[in-house]
Amino acid sequence: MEAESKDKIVSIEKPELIAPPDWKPVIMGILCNWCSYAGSDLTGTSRTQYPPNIRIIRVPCSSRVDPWFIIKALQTTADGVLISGCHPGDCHYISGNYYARRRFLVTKELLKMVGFHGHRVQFSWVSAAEGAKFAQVVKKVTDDVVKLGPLHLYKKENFNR
Amino acid sequence: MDYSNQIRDIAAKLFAEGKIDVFVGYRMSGFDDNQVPVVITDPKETSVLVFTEKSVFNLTNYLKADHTRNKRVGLVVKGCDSRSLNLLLTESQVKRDKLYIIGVACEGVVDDKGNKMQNCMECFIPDAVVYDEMLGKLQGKKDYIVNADITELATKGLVERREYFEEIFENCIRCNACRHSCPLCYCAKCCIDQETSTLYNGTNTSSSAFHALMTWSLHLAGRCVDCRNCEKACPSHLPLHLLHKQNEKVIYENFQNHLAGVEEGDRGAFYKYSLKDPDDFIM
Amino acid sequence: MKEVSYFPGCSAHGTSEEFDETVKMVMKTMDVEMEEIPDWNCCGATSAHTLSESLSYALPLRNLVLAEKLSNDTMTIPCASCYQRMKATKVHMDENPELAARINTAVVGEGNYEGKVAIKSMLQYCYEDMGLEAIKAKVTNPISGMKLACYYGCLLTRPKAITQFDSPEYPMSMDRIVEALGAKATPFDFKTECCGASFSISDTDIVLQLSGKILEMAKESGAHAIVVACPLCQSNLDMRQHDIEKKYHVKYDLPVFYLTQLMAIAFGFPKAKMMFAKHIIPVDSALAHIGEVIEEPKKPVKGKKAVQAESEVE
Amino acid sequence: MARVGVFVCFCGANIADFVDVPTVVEEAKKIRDVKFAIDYKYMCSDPGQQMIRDAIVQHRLTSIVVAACSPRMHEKTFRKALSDAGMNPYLLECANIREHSSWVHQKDKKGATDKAGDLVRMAVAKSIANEQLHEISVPVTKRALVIGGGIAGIQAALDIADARIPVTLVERSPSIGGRMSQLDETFPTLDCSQCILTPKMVDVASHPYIELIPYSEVIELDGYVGNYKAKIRKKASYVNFKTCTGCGACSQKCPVKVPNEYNMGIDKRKAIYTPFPQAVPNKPVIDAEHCTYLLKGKCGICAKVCEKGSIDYKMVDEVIEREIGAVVVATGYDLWDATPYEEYGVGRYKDIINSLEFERMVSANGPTGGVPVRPSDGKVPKTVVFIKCVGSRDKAKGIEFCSKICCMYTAKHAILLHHKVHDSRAYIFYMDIRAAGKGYEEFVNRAQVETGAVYLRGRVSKIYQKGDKLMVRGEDGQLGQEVEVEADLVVLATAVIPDKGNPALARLLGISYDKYGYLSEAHPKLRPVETAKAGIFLAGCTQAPKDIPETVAQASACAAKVCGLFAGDTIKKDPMVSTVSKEFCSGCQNCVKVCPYQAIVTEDIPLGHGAKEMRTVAKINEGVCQGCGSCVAICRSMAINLAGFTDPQIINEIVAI
Repeated sequence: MEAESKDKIVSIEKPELIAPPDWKPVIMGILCNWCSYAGSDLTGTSRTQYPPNIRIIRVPCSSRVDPWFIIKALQTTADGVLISGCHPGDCHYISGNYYARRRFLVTKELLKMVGFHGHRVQFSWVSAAEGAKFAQVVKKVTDDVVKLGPLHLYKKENFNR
Repeated sequence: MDYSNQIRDIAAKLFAEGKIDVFVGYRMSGFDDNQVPVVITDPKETSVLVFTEKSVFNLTNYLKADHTRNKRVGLVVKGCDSRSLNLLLTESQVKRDKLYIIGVACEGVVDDKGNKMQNCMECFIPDAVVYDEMLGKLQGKKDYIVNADITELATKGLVERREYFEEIFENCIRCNACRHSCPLCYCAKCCIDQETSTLYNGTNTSSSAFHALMTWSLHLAGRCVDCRNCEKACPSHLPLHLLHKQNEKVIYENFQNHLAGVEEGDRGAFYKYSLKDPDDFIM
Repeated sequence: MKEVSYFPGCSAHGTSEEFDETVKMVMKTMDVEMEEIPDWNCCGATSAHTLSESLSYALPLRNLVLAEKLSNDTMTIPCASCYQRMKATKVHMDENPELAARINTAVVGEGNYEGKVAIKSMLQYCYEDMGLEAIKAKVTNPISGMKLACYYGCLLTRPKAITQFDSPEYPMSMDRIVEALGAKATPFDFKTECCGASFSISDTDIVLQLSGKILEMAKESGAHAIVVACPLCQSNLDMRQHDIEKKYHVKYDLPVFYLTQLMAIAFGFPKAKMMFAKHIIPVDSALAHIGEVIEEPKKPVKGKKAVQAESEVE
Repeated sequence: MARVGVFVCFCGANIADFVDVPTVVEEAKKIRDVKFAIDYKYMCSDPGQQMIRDAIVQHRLTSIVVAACSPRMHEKTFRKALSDAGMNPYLLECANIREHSSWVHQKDKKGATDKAGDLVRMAVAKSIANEQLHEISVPVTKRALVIGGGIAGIQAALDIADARIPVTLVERSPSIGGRMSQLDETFPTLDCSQCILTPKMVDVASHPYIELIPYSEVIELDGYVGNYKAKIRKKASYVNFKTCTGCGACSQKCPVKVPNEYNMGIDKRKAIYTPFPQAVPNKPVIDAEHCTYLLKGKCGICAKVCEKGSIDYKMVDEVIEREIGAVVVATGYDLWDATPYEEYGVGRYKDIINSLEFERMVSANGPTGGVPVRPSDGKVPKTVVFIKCVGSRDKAKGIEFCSKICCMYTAKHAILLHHKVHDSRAYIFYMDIRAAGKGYEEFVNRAQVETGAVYLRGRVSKIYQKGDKLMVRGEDGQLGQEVEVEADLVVLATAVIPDKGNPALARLLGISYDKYGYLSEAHPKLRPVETAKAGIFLAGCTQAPKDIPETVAQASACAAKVCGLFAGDTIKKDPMVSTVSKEFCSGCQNCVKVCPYQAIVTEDIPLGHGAKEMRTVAKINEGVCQGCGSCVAICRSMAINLAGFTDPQIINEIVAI
């Protein structure tokens, strides 16, 4: 489905919903402290540029990410979620990312079934050395979400700030 | 499939031998030809016990209740029920030596209208996997079949699926009957009820239903045994099995054919991992 | 009674007729019914895969598809080169569905390849499916007294990923079979060295050099003769032996037998049926050793590890 | 009511050039709970920190947000500032507006400013849920356990003991000394290995702070940093060490001969034996697998000849316990079995040996009296071919990594060969010469020039026997030609692999190991001697192939780490650990299963207030917990929370913008 027409952006899941003209997507990025957060810092130190739509949250390990963080983010503020951790085998906490990987796959497939586009929730492994990769990943996720349009699914209209 | 007499005899015998304090089984509802679970503490009452293809409920749900907790319990389990029992055993919720389990080689149960239940038609473990005594002729394991509704949903478009589920979540009244009827929802205090969770916020909009049901189904992912107690309990008749069966399918296909509770000591798919787990969905 | 499909390959009807004949004798003795693939075609040999990858798979594939139409679950091939091409095609087809889809269309009309027939060289079939014990049981005329250097060549066990049989560097299956026949297999280091193969015609000098080395080492090992299971090995070692002797001023006089020829002899078939007349190097001197008693060398070659594990008491 | 202070940093031009800092401050002021917001050129500078300290007092702030660089940079600095102002340091949150905003959105000032504002909002929201945390103090048992008595273990034990910290040194074999005691001379100085090692071995035995437990193995390790409890199994030696004088009469008379491990099986030892003459302790043990008396009940000669009556056939294995604070693992290396190199005829030809066998032969105390001989006929070889990288750097047959020490010891072997057999010649097939190290390149040159060793760059493709010679056929890559060397003896520099017991030991210790079995360090560059488990350190070849000086350096580094750990009576630990709310815990014990550090145990608590019936709940040992949060995410009851990263904190961040 073509989400983006000439002058208006519509939500891919809810075509009747048209984005306001100044709409900018919000990506919630949850990064593990040891690999991906360090990698994102390296992106900064090497001044690699990427779109400014991502909001980064630091967690100790990708295994700290409870699936309902993803659900919560999609329901409240985010148009897309990116979760990033250490490459398999590199986990600072030995095996955390292996457990996380299982949860992520199931969560993503479940969200896809209930009507979210698969690009709304994306995952990556970014090591502390992969500053450039982090920039690419953010760019890809942002581009994807821009194409999908605003997310307006099960949004909580007046959640507690 | 009628094991009523055998079960009555076994229950009476267990009481007589002093092996159990409580027996959990089925009796006729009294209103119609449907059955309801019954918790028997008086040996004289064993005559009300029945077991036919109308014995639909998963009785392991009663193991978490106060009147059976820490008591010696006799109970009847079908294939699916025994799988949830397996999980309760590994999750230390019940002790094996306190249970006397009558396993049934289940031929499938029927709904109110007398039609065979969908989960029974797709059942792959009809025989009880954990038991002290077995009733009926063993049927053996069958091949895993992807749920027909899931297969059908997969053919639908994104917008269509969204509309379908939006309606489901809108119709949820957040009564939590699904949770109470689920044998594997035994938490001391459910996460949705905890103040810190910010899950519920006191509204029953589609938004909070979405959040609660999604979280619930993810807590049961890799553990749900498809007994459909939740669906039977749901006053809004929501097709809750869709969420569970979707997770089950993804887990079966990706994580070494894992099926909840089939093997002794199984904890569910999220509490172990394999180096060979799929990695291609991650950038 | 076992049944097996049989792909003779071109050489079995030409240069290595004696191989073909003796294979049939051996199979008969071992109670194996052979069913020749009807209307088989060339495997493509060395030439096809230098020209076109697709062709090199398509040619054997047709044979594989034809083989699947027979009811047997195994196909055996005497020629090492044919075996190699067939097995390589099978392995690649099974592992690479994309290739399978592409090549399958090339043999359209014959049916679709399903991958249900196992492919084994004659050596592998004798070793794995017949079994040493069964072979031993059929021996009526043991060829004891013969010392034989077993030569496998490049293709029977290599590359390991394709053949999935025996050791790629120091195989022992043929040695075990000739020992089951009563002969003695000599420790022969050059059992998988290249004989020069298809350079036989285009650059004979290379063949003389490489095959010469093999003959030299076989002689050194004390062998009376060489045993092979490949028509091209046989022709290079046998046919070029005089040239080699002339070039390097040596005398080897090492007949080159097919494994099945020796099996047939041990099974009691008359020599006259072995088509020994087709051999360039006369075989009689080697066969004359049958019945001799071999003196065991004083120090048997033994693995160092084996010695270490033992302890002794004074 | 929360009173948050926000401090936005210019970072000179680093932030200010690309983010409109005053706008960020204005945005911050609009947040409900923010009572104070200000910007400054360098927040991390002393005046900047003073601003924070002043504002805390002046505005009675309850939490602080510093919007500046990455928390990985200055979190500690600002925490200290909070601490100085009398505030709990963990009430600080950092908004990373430099690495995550100004530096990566240099062409989009509005986007960068918006993002910085959002990051501040998120940090403020999180800080509201921050709790006061306190560093965890863990008491320490000041005793170190060293596993392995090779040069690494010896050095670590001596260095720790010299700091007057008691050490328990556990060695699997009857004597300490390890691989180094098997070597003849060492590169690049060619000093005698025994001469430099044996004094250290004696020091270990006589050191008042070292408890040497030979012929024993660690079988269990419980506890956490500073408070480990180790179980050590002392194998039965059947010899009473207290009365034994080490006279050796028993070994002389023992009739059973067994291949001698110390000499790589080249000669035989007895069933009752000391591994080598300089062994420490110099007491014999009976090898129960081969002793006729222990196997069949007949013989008993050693007991008869022992004047002291020290032989005790009834001795059994004994398990002893030690309370320790830290562990140094130094289990050393082994050589790879080259059998997969079938084209070399490994296993078929006696005259193909590995480098340690050669080392024993040329060693003065070796089985051949220091002269290399051919195992097949005992003749002295004149032409010796050395093949390097057998197994190393070979994905197809061996292992991918470079074994590091082979280039050097092969050069040494060439020199030693020349010293022992003057009219010999060494041919060395190599892939590369890796001689990085002080005096190493010169040493290789010396081997080439002085001894006339022929270095051939290329792989050996085949070895075959011709007469009593081994024909080594390989490639001389520099000439682009095939070469054949007629060799008397072939020495394979087989790959260095870790001890095969490493995976089991790693599981027992709760540390990780790589696919080859090498134990994994915590960080390849910055924490090369620590493991991911606090209080367990690695020395020597158990971590990766190393030569002797590197091994000794790492062992001393381990000692420094152990001494540092034991410097105080307690160990300070980050308070970011998980805690269980018992009332919510349902006791499913999934957290016990997923915890990578075995930090979670179970405890029984009353079912209800005053109830007699008990239920089981999880309990986290905060000394062991490393704060990964795996247990938090898998806890369905939400009974576990991770300090510093609680659910309310993270949810607050998510919903803040």
